[in-house]
Amino acid sequence: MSSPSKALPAWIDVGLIPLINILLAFIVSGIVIFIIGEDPVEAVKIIVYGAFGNDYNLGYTLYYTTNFIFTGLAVAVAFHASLFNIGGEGQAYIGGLGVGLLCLALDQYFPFWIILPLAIAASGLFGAAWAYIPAYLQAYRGSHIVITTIMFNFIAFSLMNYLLVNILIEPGQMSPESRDFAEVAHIPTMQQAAAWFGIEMSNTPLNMSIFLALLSCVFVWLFMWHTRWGYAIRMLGFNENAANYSGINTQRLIVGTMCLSGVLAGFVGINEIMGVHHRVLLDFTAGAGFTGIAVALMGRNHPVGIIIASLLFGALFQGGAELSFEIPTIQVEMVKAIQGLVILFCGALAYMARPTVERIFIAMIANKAVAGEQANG
Amino acid sequence: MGGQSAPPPSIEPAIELKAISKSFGPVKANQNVDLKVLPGTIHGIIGENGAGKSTLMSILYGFYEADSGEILINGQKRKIHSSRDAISFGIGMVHQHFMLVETFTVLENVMLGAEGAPLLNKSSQSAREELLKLSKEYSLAVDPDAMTGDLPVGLQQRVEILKALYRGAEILILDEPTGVLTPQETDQLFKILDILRSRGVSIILITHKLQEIMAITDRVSVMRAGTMVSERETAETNKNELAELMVGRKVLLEVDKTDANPSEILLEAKNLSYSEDGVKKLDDVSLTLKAGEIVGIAGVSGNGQTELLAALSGICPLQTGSIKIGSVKIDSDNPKTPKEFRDLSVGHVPEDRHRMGMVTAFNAQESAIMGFHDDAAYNGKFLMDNKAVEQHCVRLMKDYDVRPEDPKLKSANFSGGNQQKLVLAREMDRHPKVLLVGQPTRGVDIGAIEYIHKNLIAMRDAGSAILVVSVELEEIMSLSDRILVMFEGRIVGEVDAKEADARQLGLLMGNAGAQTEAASSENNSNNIHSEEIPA
Amino acid sequence: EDIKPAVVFDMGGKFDKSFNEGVYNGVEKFSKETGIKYREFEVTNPSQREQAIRKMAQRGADPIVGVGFAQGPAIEKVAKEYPDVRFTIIDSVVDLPNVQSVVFKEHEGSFLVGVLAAMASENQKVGFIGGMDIPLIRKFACGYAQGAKYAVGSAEVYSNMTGTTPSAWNDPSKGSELAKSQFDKGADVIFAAAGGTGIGVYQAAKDAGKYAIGVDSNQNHLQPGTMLTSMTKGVDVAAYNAFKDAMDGTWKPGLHALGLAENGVDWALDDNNKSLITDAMKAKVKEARDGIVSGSISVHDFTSDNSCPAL
Amino acid sequence: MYLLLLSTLDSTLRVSAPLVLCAMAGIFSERSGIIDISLEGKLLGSAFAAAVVAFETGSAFLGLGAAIVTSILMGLLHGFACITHRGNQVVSGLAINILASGLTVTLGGAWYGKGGQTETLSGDARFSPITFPGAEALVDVPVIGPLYIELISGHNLLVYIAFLAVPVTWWVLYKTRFGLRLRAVGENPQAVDTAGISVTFLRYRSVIIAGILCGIAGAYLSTGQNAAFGKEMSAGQGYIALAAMIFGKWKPVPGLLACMLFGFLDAMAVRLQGVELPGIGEIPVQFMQALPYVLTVILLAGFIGKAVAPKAIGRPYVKER
Ligand SMILES: Nc1ncnc2c1ncn2[C@@H]1O[C@H](COP(=O)(O)OP(=O)(O)OP(=O)(O)O)[C@@H](O)[C@H]1O
Ligand SMILES: Nc1ncnc2c1ncn2[C@@H]1O[C@H](COP(=O)(O)OP(=O)(O)OP(=O)(O)O)[C@@H](O)[C@H]1O
Ligand SMILES: [Mg+2]
Ligand SMILES: [Mg+2]
Repeated sequence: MSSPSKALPAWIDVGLIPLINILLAFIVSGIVIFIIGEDPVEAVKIIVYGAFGNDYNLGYTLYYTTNFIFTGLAVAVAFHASLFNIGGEGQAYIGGLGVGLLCLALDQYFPFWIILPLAIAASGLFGAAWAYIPAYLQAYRGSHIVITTIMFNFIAFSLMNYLLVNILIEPGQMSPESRDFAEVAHIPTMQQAAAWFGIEMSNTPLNMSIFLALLSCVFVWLFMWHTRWGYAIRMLGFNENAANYSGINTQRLIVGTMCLSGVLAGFVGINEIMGVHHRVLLDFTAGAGFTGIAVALMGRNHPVGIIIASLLFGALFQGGAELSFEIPTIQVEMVKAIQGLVILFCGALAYMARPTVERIFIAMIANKAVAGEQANG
Repeated sequence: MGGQSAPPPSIEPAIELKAISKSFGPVKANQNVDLKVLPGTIHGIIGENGAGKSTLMSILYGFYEADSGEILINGQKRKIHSSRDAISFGIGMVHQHFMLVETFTVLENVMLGAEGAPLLNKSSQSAREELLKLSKEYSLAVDPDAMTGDLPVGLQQRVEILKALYRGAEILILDEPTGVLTPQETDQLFKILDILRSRGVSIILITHKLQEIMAITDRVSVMRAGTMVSERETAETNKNELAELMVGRKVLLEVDKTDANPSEILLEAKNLSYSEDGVKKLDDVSLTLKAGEIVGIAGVSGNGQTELLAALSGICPLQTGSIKIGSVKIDSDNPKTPKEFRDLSVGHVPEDRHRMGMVTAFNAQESAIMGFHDDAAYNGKFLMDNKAVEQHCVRLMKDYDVRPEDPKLKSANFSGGNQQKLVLAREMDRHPKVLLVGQPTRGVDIGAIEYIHKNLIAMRDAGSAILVVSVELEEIMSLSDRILVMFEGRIVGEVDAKEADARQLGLLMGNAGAQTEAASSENNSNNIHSEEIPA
Repeated sequence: EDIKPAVVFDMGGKFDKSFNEGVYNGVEKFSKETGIKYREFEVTNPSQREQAIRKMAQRGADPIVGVGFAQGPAIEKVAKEYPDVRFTIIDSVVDLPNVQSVVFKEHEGSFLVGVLAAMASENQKVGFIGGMDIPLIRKFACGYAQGAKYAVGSAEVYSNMTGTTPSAWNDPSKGSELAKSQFDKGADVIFAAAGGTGIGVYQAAKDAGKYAIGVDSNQNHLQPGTMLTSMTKGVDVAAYNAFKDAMDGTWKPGLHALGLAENGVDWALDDNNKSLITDAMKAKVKEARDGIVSGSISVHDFTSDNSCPAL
Repeated sequence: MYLLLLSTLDSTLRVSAPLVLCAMAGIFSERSGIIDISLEGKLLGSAFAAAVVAFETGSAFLGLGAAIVTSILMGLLHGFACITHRGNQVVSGLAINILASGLTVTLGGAWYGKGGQTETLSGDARFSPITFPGAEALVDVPVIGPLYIELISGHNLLVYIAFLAVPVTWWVLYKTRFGLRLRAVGENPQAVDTAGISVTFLRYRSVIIAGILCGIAGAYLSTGQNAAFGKEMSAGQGYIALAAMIFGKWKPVPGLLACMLFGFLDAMAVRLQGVELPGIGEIPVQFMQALPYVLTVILLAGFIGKAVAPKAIGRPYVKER
């Protein structure tokens, strides 16, 4: 063991170091909480219990997780083609519009099993449509996708605002919201689904959409690493010249990849509109599209990583809400700051602890070796 | 040149490396390497790809830090933590992969890090003067205001040398400097090195070309697998001995081939022209490739070879002219994609393996199916058959001696020679009717060169038409049956390989009499146009 | 009676310079007076509304005040699950036996400040700046325009909306630009119903030496001297009363529509603006008020038919 | 009509001033290879610091100083994560934005009890408009008079600093040694390293400069354009500045023009709200609000060529490959 090995055992890299990072984040947050005169240990307990403590809390955590998986996958897919899709928010918003329009149009006439696949298609299609224009402009006109997707987020908000206030609003209503969908256009909640199997569960927004999210993960994994299209996307992302050389139509691929990204973001609409709210409303995305960027990057653009990162963010959202509920002096903004710290330590400073851990690890191994030699000698 | 008698050993070495070791993770790139370079001499270092030459030089230049060992400069023990330290000790280095900012002008690149004053105005003025002076002194003409990225590699390398000269280096390290140069340029570089040597500059030269070692160095060290295996006085050794020391076995230095017997025409290009941003890159190029022959394209890099390969492989769409492959005619009205070219049995080994030939972030098996990833052999209905891909890659690695034989290893982690073999394997394994090969052996050690040449000839003998583009005149001459010379996008001459000699080709490449430097600078269309040179 | 009151603020938070803040002021006042602590929660995304309200109910809170029209559906759902808990919803109507719905006739209050604006205007041009184009804000705008035209027949009313994203309610810079653009068109009194964005409007008025009108609570103190008045909406009183009545046992479910007659909406007069309000203005606004209360002036409510004849 | 144009342009200057500062900040950071999504957070954080210090000390200049220091510290945090620890630059930027948005309101709430809103500034605690000499005299001169009074004169100091930042940025970038190295390190850090220059130190200096510029922009928001800090008052301007910077191809002057274009479209959209078009009638307000974004997309697609980012952007510099 003379050479300092750069390769640490996997359990350290994917287990111990992230754990240290979370711990660091909580220590710093704890200091802040301590300063305002609350008990940091108590606060952490509340966050953890609030996120995972019982089926009710877990339900909310997983409900957020569902959204983040969708948007995280959306960002990741685009990233593999080295496209930075900041437009997840707008695509999710418009995806929800698609679901809403479809449900409003069909919920009087068709049963659930017809509406559901159509709604999934609608959410994807609308999300893809919203990604299509920036993608087209990037591929054929060289417009930078970061700008166009930022712009399309704003345009999505304006469009939705217009439609809700002027067209979709239920007459005589104060809220700019559509009418409620009929029961047939509701995705069963996890509570209902569990009841089919005789399991009792709390009522939370968690619904069957989470399976769509998990399916999407499997799909993205298969697609990116086990199909020729995914192969082409990754090649395009790594090296555009090589993609050209390989006979890939890069322009079409850019458009295709962004559309797939839009489809995934659009699925947020399924979870939110058909799964939870059962009507079209303002701001239902609540920043999930932006959170997806952090989720994708922290999950290293891999579905497994994205599931883990989504769970972390879901837990932060839910546990954070519980924290501000249980300890009134900790306001939502304080929770937000804690979320920022966790992202900082677990995401941006993810490699900070590594050299130290590495040193300790190597020293330990060296000690063992010395000890072994002494024992032998 | 060369052969300058070495100073007596009592003189303090300009550089002395003692027991240098450096590991990258499990890889021991350098192990207890010793090296002495006497002042005012040129010291050659040779070794296979991955032997550790660049690593050693990077340590000397402060780019990496050695795990252990000592560096003495002019007898003084020195710690070199960064390139800054190295520069302050008078060391200059021309890196194997150029350290140039492509969006900068030549002047800016030369100045970078040696600007003098905080404001550019003054310093760029004096730098410009200094640069012009240096250019004159060493006949290294280059336009200080040219955008570096637009320059052909040969000129980019001049910039690298000028950078080192500008800093007044006392010790100059050149890592494979001649890989991209024409014989004329190489001669010129060696003239410069000669002048520098006579001024007392100590030079370390890394190269894979043994004739260069023989031509210019005073001493030569041989590295193998991270260690220094032997050292020779250049005058007292020969190419064959060096090759053997390097590879550890006998190497055939000459290409061994029979006469070609070309048969039917497989590819015919007529009047190809191509311009980009108003600059004519290809100018009315016509050529034919016949089954069973190797056609070589000689020329200073940047004279349209890249575009020719791109046009013949479908990467850049045809603007004017046509290509006929078998019975299929391709022109701007009937364009074909690179994929369709491949389907017409055209294989293509690009000039730059990192830019185009492979994806360094892919593992070997992924790089091994580039361009063929749509093939039914690797795909199910939806999913890719990764097992089949892996088996394919393993077979390629076996058949073409790619080492290490690990299909999961990242492409970037193969040495240049093995990367090249992998790309060649991918393209040759399909037995294309037409094979386009750009720079088949750039940066590749002699063992691998031997292997690659053997395979190309075997393919020719099996009835393929092969087009080889290389800046390596020797390679072109020994490999080809017919040689075309390109200059400024045109084919300016055709020579039978058996009758070709380096001087004559060199003249053609520089467009008969026109100075090479003039030739490589853009837009000098009032040169003498010699369409046909009498043999 | 021992009560465990709770309040759930909506997105925008309890310091939104708008109705959430009004509710906050009301419940704070209650808490100070009685020493009774209340539970609170600020929702940050739509699905938390139901979660928070239910959680309050689970923890035995009673009464529970929900703020804003967006909480209507959530209250409706949870109120059914907890029929013994008393709920008060502000700005929306939920028809359940354990829900008290408090709505305001914002158009009436806006009418009065419209009257004042038109009379204070030298150019007979007045402006309105809303946060987002939603029915509630249009209701403000429409009442305001009617008031302005009632006072000065030839008055022109400019109306602008800030944006369509959530930041439309927190964008003072944009508010200030909108105000300046209306000043450029000749407006010299601007009524802002735009949450935190309004702060920028008031500042711009101050900087330009023009008048601005506050909203929801009495904001006259923010820029004394250039705040012409504020259109107060008694959310603070409503929230206060919800708690107080529950404590006293006088809490009643059902619809409470608070207009001028009920003192639910009004215009603010205090030391900060008394020098700006002339007697003629006072008289005219009193006339309008009396007319509305008596029914002789009917102020069109935008939300009744989603249209505004005056704008 | 002329006056309307003037007022639109006037508004353009005010609106684009913080964008320009942030865009120049972005240029410094990104030309050195560090993606700077944290413009938004720095803007917000420094606006808060400026408002607090200006209120407590009564001096706008001390507020400005505090804003700059705060913003630099945030930049250093970004640098610590991305340069020293090779963290993901986008994640770090997002984290800083979220942190800023949470901390400003938390601290503001703790100190002033108004949920992040700070006390209103007046007098010297605020940067007030500067009237240029001769403005009075030109009042009656047609065309030039209004132009001078409305457009040129009468802005606060920070607006002038913002527009001065552009030539200064240009000068630093293209006319100084530091600028040369900075541009080089964003393209090819290895070349810089082998030229004997520290990549790390160079990048740190760039994020510090970005911090200074963002700090000025933040101070402008809370002590110039407005007279207090309000929660989330940056309202996405950092992202718009980022877009403008890319629009301007990471170059100062095109960046300036892009910011002014945004500002102009915004000012125009504000003035077009509620305008009736003959034949069509009143355009929905949402359409007008989306107009700047729609036009930007159209302009981008129609006239602006491909923007090529600095080559090494987003990639932490690792010597040993
Ligand atoms: N950055 C690096 N990271 C990890 N390993 C490296 C790195 N650079 C070099 N190595 C290891 O060091 C060995 C020596 O590499 P080096 O680049 O010095 O070879 P070389 O002799 O210059 O080869 P070539 O002739 O191809 O230029 C390699 O075989 C490799 O295993
Ligand atoms: N990240 C890495 N990890 C391990 N080994 C590496 C790594 N990068 C490079 N190497 C090794 O370094 C050696 C030299 O690599 P390098 O890319 O310099 O080859 P090269 O022959 O110089 O290539 P070329 O000249 O064609 O660019 C190779 O043997 C390769 O296996
Ligand atoms: Mg090398
Ligand atoms: Mg090499």
